[in-house]
Amino acid sequence: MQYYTPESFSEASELSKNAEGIIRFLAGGTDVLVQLRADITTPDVLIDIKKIPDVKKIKKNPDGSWCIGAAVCGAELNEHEGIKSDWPGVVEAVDLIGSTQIQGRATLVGNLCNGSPAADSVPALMAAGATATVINSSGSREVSIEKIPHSPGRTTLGKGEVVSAINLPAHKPNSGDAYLRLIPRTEMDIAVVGCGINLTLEGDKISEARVSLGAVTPTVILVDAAAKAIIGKQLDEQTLEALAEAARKACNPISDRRGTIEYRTHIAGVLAKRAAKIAYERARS
Amino acid sequence: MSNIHVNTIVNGDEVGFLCDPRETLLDCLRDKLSLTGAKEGCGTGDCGSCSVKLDGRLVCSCLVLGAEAEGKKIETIEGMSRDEKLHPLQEKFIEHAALQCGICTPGILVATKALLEKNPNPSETEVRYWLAGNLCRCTGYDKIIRAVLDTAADLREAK
Amino acid sequence: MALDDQRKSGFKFVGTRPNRPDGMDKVTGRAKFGADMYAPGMLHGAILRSPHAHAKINKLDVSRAEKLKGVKAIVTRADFSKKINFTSGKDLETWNVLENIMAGEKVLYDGHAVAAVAATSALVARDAIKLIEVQYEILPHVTDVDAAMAKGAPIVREGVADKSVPEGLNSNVARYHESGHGDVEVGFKEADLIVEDSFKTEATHQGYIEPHACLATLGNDGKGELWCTTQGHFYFQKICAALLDLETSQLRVTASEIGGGFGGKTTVFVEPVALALSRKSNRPVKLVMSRSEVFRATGPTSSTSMDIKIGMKKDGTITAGQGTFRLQGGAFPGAPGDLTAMCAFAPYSLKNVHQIGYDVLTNRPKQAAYRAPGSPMAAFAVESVIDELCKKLNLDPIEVRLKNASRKGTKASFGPKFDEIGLVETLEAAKEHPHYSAPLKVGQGRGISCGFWFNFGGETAVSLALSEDGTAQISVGTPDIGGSRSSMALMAAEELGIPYDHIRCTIADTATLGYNEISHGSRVTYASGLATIKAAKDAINKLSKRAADKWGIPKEAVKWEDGCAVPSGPNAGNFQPLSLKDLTKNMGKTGGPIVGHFEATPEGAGVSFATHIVDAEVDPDTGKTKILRYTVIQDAGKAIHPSYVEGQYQGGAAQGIGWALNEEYIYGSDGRLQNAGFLDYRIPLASDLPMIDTVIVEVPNPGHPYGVRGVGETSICPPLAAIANAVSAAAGIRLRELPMSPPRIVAALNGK
Amino acid sequence: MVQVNLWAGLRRFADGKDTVEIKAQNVGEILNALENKYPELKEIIEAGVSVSVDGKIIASGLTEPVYEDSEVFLLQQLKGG
Repeated sequence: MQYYTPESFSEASELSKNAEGIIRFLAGGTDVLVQLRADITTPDVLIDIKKIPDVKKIKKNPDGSWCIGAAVCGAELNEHEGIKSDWPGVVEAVDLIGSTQIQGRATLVGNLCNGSPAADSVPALMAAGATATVINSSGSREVSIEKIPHSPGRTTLGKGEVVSAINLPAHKPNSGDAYLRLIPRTEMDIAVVGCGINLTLEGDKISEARVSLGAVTPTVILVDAAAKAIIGKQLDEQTLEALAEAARKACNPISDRRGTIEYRTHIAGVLAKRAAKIAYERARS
Repeated sequence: MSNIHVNTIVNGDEVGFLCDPRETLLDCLRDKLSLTGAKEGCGTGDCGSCSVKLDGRLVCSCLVLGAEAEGKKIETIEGMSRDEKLHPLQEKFIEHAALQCGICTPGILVATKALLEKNPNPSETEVRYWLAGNLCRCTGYDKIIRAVLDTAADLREAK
Repeated sequence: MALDDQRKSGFKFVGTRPNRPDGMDKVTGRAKFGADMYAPGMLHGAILRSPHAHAKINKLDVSRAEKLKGVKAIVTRADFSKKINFTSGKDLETWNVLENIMAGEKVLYDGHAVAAVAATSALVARDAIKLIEVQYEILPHVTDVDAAMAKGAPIVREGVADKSVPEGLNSNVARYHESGHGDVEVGFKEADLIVEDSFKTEATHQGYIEPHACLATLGNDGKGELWCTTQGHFYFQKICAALLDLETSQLRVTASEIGGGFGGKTTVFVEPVALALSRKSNRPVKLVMSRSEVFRATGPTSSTSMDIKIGMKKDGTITAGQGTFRLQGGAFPGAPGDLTAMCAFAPYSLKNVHQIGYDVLTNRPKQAAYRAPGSPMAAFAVESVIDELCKKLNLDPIEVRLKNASRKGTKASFGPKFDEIGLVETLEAAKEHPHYSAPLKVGQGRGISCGFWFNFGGETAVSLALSEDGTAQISVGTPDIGGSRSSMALMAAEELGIPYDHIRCTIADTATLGYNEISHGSRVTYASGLATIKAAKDAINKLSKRAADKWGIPKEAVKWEDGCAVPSGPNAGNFQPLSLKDLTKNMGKTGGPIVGHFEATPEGAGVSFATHIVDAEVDPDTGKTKILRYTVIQDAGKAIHPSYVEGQYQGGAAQGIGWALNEEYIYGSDGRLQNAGFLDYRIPLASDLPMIDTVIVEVPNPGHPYGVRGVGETSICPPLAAIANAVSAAAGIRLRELPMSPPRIVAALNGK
Repeated sequence: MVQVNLWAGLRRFADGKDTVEIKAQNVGEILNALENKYPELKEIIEAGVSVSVDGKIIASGLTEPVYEDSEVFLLQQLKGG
């Protein structure tokens, strides 16, 4: 294994473009190192991006949107009052990843690029309408989060492409987001199901909504039908049931050591309802 | 690839070592610097017994590469008491019988020290969630939580 | 019959809570555990393990691995004793251990060791095992106990069944146990209500945080040194010597600090392999398991399938109890089906009781002891049925248990009459405890359960040497898992009459003491404690002799009081008391060093009982259970160091909570373990648990000088049932399968 | 003579009896006598058994005394965790 510490993203991109074999970028390392130690994946080339300037920065743009550097760890997000108040659902989702120790390392970009269908922050980012800044040899572009996951453990990023930051849109008035996941214990588990919801109100009716689900399909997905089920409605019992129904319909899970098909499908509905209530309350306050 | 030369500061001392790029910080602390207080219980960041502070952040040293330590400041259990006197947490853990086998103890002490530095007045629930990544199989956590809360109260009073 | 000189009161040190002697080392990171030892020129080992549940090894080629730079030795089964043959009877177990640490012709489970490498670094060793080529011929496998007993099941190994197994069972049944008394059919006829039900529990792992680790040095002169994490280094010495054709006395084994065992470190896994690698490379070899190796290849518990039938009268009298307990113990005999059967009904005084236990082979790792092996599962099944009977007959669960409770003189379900026991006292304490009458909210439920364990004595040797300055050092041979050095020092202080701090207790290596049985069966505070007391008395005897000589009076005229030799009465003469220090100061000149000894096999461990109360809340939408409140009430006989007794109670309860709710071995249809890590093998976290309250009941054990009963194991017997009863009350359905994970609870609720 | 109680699973090796009368003064003599009287029990006893004498469970010791009126049970070998 070769270990590199490039000083710019273009250098990182060049390194990965020209490298042979298995290439991994190292940010927080909480997935890369686990896979290395467990002999699941031993990269031939490991590119540590943490020496690149500004990778640890959280920046608020003049329009109120946010840019989160690729190496910002969970604890740093959780300590950031501004982003927490704009996007509480996203920050809570990040905070759910692993322990205090993992929070000292794990990053949004890593969680996204690991390609796990059960990644906690990804449904929240998708619901929030976030984008990733992707850098390759021809420059940089913004890609919506829902375009990044490809299949379990794989992303749509090509060789020589590296994510430098995550961008969250400006917080709209009368809107709120939430993320919930189900795990058997209180902490430390991988989501059996995850659900992110972001909604905007006009009066007490929902005018805009984005609903996403994790761990119930091969990648995290945005569920348009679930959003439609609540748009134009108040969040009454009937609407919640319709939301749950739409969420369950979108499920195509597997049975494994973390949950059965029936259980995951059932829980998707339960979490969609609970997350919607939290997001709704946040939008009202 | 050949070994990487790493210079770092551990518990205030400048140290250097050579490591394979695949070796973790935990491997390096234990095998190259003879600091065996951090333990490998899982190697996957699930048990917390290798907890150390890296530039002020609590991390699992099994999920950090040795090479990443270049130019960093690392604090381990060996640096918790710098002179004859134990850290109040160490004293209280002994007094409360908050350890049985003791394998998780260094990690839990490093983690709880980090907690009290950040939050001098944690609730029982806050202590429990802060320590969710530090597995203990012997105690049922009861006496550990009591020792931490008791230390926190003493430290607040001393201020 | 109580020991003539049993002491019940007036303790000065016993019952206090001093700091443990190893505390400083353990809070500073200085304590040396299995993986913390290094030797000059040391190599690192790694073990290649089977990915298959059951397969024949057709070819094993290590030549490519041998050529890798830095590889110094490779061992396979051929490098172990050839004198150990597959046979029946008591020699079979040695063969089983050998076959388990290194496969012979077949691999029998996912994780079974096939070959091992020693190399100049851990990374090189791990790289090297990937270069070993193994050709497997895959065989049909079975991992479920009921499937393994069914007709046509794949047979794990022919010829394992011992004489106890009746005709007509397939070859996976290795042992059979049947016991009881009275006539259960008559008893069932007397019942007003009979409940009959079936239960299953999954295998759980002891889950000690420290993986198995050792550092071995062995030359071709047959002399060796082994440093390892173990519950019993004397047993490790004996078995390693046998597996490597060494003379036992030529191998010195030193026990490291042990990072948890719970029964799982009572047997060898990596130690003989490291010794074989060391002999072949002529260098010290360190071998440390990874966490996934611990899960795949070391001892989980048995999984079980159980049928229970209990009859009860309207007034709560149990008229008959019957149980069938099928335990799989992996690919080797040894599952404690017999102990499960014997413990099942032990808390109750029954006129009619009948129990059957099976020990069944499957393609899983060889089960190892785990805290009261077999008993928690039995309690889960039996106490669930009793709970159901109480509910249906509208009876208070504690009153019913009190009505039927075993007492002194009760004929136990496993045969003999009980001596002094404390079950009734734990039930009375439970009834009086504020927890039992605290109000519950909607969606919450309360469960109670009793539990029983035998406890154990075993070979024990202790020596207690006095120093010239009047201090004492105790050498014991039982590794300290939970603070036992502290208890030993307290008992010695009590006898000698010198302060606790003046005594140091050390776990001696195998060259220092006679054979000591493993630290298991909750035996340490009982047996090593008894041995420490007797060794101290032996030393006092010798001290008294020195005083008598000095005073010129017979030894019988000297008694030991408060740390001093004094004349036994006015007739003995008028002499100033001589303190221990006065007598040791010149001991070299008055007859030489003074050392007290005890070497024997104490028999009289004294069984123990517990009653647990637990409140649980179930989220009916998600099936998640929260433990709200937990109280452990257990008979300790006499608590030497109450903090560490409480620690055992709390630890056992916590492990029981994990077993009940989330811990399980999950096998795929390919026979591979799906959750070999702490991520998906879910042991309780700090955030999962409430404080665990404890009540120490003390009904002295007649077989110990101070009345000590072992406390380590009984605490894990009641939780599975107590939690199942609480969950059933909260959710309104009976849970019959462990763990009661959220998907299982939701499925049960949907099937309501 | 000492009355020795067998567990039910052993009856078929002892002519269907669940108690056996044996002349013995200690645990070892009981086990020897049982093996001599019922050779089929040998394998079971050799694999390891415990004995209870008047409610006291003797896990392994052969020298523990027994008396004419002692209550004696043969038990499966005990072990722990």
